Amino acid sequence: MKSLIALMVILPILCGLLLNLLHKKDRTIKILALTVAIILPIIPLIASYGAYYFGGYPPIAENPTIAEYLPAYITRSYLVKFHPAITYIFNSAQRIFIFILGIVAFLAIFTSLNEVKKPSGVYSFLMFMATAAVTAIVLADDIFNLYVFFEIAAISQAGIILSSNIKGSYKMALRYLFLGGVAAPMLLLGVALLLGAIGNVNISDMIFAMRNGLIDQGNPIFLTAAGLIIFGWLYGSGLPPFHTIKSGLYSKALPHAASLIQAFSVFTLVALGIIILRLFYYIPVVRWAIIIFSIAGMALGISMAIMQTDFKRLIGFLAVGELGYIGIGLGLGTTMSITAGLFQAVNEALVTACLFLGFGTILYQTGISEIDKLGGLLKYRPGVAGLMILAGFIMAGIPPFNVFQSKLMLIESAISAGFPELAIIMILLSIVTFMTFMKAYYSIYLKPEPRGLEVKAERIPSSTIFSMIILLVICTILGILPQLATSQFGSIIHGLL
Amino acid sequence: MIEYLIMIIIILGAILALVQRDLLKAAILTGVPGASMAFLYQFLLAPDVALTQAIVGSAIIPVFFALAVYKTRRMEE
Amino acid sequence: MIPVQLASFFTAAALILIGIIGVFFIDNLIKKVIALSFISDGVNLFLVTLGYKPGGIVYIYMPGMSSSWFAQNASYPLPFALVLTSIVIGASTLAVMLAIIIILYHRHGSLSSKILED
Amino acid sequence: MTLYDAIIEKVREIEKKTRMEARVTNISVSAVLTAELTIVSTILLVILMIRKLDVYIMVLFLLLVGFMLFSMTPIAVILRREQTDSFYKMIFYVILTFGVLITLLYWGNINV
Repeated sequence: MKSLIALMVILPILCGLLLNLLHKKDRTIKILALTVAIILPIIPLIASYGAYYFGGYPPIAENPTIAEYLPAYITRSYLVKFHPAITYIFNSAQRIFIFILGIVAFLAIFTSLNEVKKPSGVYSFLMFMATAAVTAIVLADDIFNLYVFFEIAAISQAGIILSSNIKGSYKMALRYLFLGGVAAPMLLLGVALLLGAIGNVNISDMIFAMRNGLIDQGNPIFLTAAGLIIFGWLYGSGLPPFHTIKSGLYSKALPHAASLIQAFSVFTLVALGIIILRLFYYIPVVRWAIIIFSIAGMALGISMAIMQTDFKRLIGFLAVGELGYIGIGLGLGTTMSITAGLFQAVNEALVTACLFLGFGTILYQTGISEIDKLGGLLKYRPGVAGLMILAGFIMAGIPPFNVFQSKLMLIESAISAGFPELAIIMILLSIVTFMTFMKAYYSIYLKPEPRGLEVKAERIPSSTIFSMIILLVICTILGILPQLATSQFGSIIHGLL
Repeated sequence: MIEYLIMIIIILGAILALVQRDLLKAAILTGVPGASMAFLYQFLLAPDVALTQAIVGSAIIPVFFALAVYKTRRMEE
Repeated sequence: MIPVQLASFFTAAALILIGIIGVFFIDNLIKKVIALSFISDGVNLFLVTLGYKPGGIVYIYMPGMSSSWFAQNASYPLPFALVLTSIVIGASTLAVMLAIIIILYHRHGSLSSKILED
Repeated sequence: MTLYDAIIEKVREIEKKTRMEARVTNISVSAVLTAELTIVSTILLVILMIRKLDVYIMVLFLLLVGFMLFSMTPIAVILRREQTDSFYKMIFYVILTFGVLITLLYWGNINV
């Protein structure tokens, strides 16, 4: 069942291409898109763990027929362990990430099919494409392949923004591409420096060479490469100085697309962050840099969020700010903190998706996004308002939900790692997150209705409500049984420390 | 010897392309570093990259820019 | 005279610097994109220079070469394979950016980066 | 007039100046105040982490930055003015961060 690993990337790309071939057969397209979207989270559940070699070239050590013909000075050297093919590694941690990404992608595509009039356009194609790219980023064990899909994800995200038809979306996409034009070559430069120092692009081989004394670990090239790759990581995940562009990106996307794009940011952050940690764990400055940027992201994102008057922008900044928790978990570098950070990533992707969908319903009802002009919406759909406040509670970390569990783990691990200040910062910022959410919630739902506010659509598409309920149910399950997720991260951390 | 000359042409071409006020000239001048870089790749023992770069860098990218200039305006305001 | 490889590294660094300075200081959007293309060109040149072997041969195995001699003298082809992909990605990103710029020009009637300010 | 009143007064003044079009409500003032306190306390707490290097440097930094923060209030409004959708500001901070990151990591020691 190893070929299922490649299928996780290939299937969404194929489906995206096929959707546009079937133009004008809307019913068929909807059925096809939904089927593939349902299959996306199912594949990682049934695929077996292991490594997939593209082109079928395993390392020589695993391939005795080739090894026979090679001279002894090769078969006795380290070369036999190196990976000649592009390698994808699929393990328990990757399984849960791709499962969650698949769930969010399925719900986003399901919601969009009901709201977007023409299902065959570029829109769903780009959503499938970006999903495939981020899946490949999570799976790839090859740093150049990662760069390629990093670029594809950036272009597809810009494309999703372009096709949203919101005022100002073209400008925002252009800004995003410009900044990407600076940041992505720097990531490639970091890859090039690593390639020059080690002579290989496979991450496992690089680590093997660095740990076993084949390469001098103290070479300052590694520090510069780490800096460049961290710069690319900041762009992909939207930590400062890229937090303004990322929050702008969320605010210019349609609600379901925003919920998908934030999942892309979360999983890019996790996948690249783990690769940075695997390669440069022995350099303490790198972990310090990760922590400093994460704190900056949290403080700037959340304090900017509370000052916003546009709720789309508010939730965008909040989503960026919450990413900092994951970064702190990764940067602390203990087993417990990394587990907590990865668990927080899973929770974050789920609950922020739910919040984006929920705030989308307000836009659907009124078409207004300034919170000053809104108010008193509670009486129209009290059920949705209840779901929204539940999502807000989950995001702020109220027990017994999943974010409470992961934030508690993060705080505990910060204290046991000897950084009580970090624990205080995290508690403080959770409180401000809650306050930000309550401010928006009060102004939208509870404040007396301002004069002249007209509610265009009383009905909310049931697909949105269905998606929100599914996300909240998964959040609750993970909150009651956190070991469902936390027990999965052992494999990735074991190879790390 | 000719390698050094090509490197100087690349840098000068890049600077020249960026200081032009006429956008069409700037678009055409991007082809100079692109084509010189194809030659440089040949000297750096990468003939296959040189082929790709010769097509993309000296033909396709300048044409992209020229088309963009044609669809917008020729002089910088 | 400095060796070719070093001079080539300096050229790559100069291209990247020119690109970054251009993106930052140039007002015109199309010229900003030109500057971005120089950044990615510089990185590509850096990668190709990594694979270069002074006094070496092209990495094509001809009959009659002994394999150990070939292994010691051929340039390193892995960076070249990466550059091929990178060139194509750079060109496609460029095309998307130029398309957006054309649309923005038709909406705002200007190519100045002031339209990206609000 | 207490320090609290002084800060509130200043926040209101600057809020009025920066948001001419929108009303200055209690919610917006309290939001700016919260952001202000969040940022100041986060910066001070981050400085506490320097104690891992040297305690005396930390105290020096704490005094210096603490004084600077109090003289610069309200810092949240300045931050909001800097973090807009302006492309010029975005690319300025991106290149600034890039320069700082590379400088620190290039001249940094591998075994700090």
